[in-house]
Amino acid sequence: MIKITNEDFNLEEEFLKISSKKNGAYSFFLGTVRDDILKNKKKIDGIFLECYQDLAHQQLTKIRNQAIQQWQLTECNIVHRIGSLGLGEKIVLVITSSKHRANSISACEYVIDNLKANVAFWKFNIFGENQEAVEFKKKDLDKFLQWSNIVKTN
Amino acid sequence: MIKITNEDFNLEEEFLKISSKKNGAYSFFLGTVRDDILKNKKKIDGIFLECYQDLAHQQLTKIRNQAIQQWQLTECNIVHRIGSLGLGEKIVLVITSSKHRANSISACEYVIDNLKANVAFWKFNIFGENQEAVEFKKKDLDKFLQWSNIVKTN
Amino acid sequence: MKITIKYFSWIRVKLKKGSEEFDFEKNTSFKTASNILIKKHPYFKEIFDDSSIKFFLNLSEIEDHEIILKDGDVIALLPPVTGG
Amino acid sequence: MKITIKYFSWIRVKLKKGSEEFDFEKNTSFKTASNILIKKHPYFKEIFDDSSIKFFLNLSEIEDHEIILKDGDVIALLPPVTGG
Repeated sequence: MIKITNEDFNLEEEFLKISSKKNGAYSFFLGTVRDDILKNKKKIDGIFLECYQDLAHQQLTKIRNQAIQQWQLTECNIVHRIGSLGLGEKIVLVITSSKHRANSISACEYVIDNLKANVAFWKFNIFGENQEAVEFKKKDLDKFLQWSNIVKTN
Repeated sequence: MIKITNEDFNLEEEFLKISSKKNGAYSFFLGTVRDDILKNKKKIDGIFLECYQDLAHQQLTKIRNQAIQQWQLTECNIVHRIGSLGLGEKIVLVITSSKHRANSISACEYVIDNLKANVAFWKFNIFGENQEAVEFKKKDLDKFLQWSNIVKTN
Repeated sequence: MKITIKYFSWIRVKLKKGSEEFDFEKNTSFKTASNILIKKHPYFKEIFDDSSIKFFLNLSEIEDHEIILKDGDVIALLPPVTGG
Repeated sequence: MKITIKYFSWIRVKLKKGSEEFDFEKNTSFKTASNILIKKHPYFKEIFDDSSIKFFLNLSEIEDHEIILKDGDVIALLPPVTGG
């Protein structure tokens, strides 16, 4: 299941949605708003998340299907928040489940790496009344491209 | 924090224990009781988990410290249940947190791989009134030994 | 024919709007449409010259800029993504 | 001197107890103690001959079987672990 939402989510509830006796392993990646210190020493007050929802939903569905097929997952849920988020708040959750642990762990990392490099979300740092678009990190693209030996990445 | 317990745990509560604005990334591995079909087609009714608590606590503390140092984690919590568990129940939880995601993800996998291969827990499959010790999986040792290039594994 | 253009991230901020509707003649290609836009509104030059920006037509990335647009099409201008 | 031996997993099941206390003479080594146990109780032979079993003395793995035991020491016999 793919969910793009303004609302906070609860990890136990998200787990229960995909919990099944068939699984022995669940991997979670949770991204949160880091109390970052930027180059110019200005601290952010929070972030704003923009999304092209129709496209992001389509892109996440494709990534989810790839991950399920590649690692024989029993499930893969992705939740991504949009709108204004305060420091420490949850941004994104990836949960993968499988019979054995290696599959859920690799798949979870693949999904978040792919999402970071390719899915139609944009982050803005909030400073008081101002918003500054966060710059794309080439590191995120490089990390994703490392998967090209394992998964067909386009 | 290391916890060896008879009690179930809640993922959101475990997250809140280590949640901090300094983190941007949390990785979780959750192991559960799989509704396994064994070779002889007998289905298990649950498992029993035995532990040498003093030793397991010491071993997990060492693994936790290694992971924190190797991957500059802000936190690493490990919860492992003991006693009788039904199908689908939670067995083990590893949570790692860090500023950036690659560190928390690698550390989480390291901790569970090390735990599986080395920490003083023993699993029994329950069939009605009978318990059968689960056999050690060489695969688990091999998986752990792959870390020896990265972490000092003894 | 009516074409909707959606703006995201710094493009949305720069143009101060999330989307805009434009009228083009039938059988206009994406390339022709972008040239018309650049002539009409010089701020489009920076966008269409920026190799980091991806162009999507109805949720598919535009590979061939000669593709012919149809009435009701939705084009999206996407700066590099920064979610997760 | 009193030495406690703790049994785990299939050893505990086989011996039908989780631990046992034995009396040895002062300055007995782990090796000597295990030979004494094998003579006394033949079921120890399988255990001390099994290379997959690890022996711990007061929470540290025994590397040198000539190590001298002290009164109150706790030895643990650990089959390969299967937790997680």
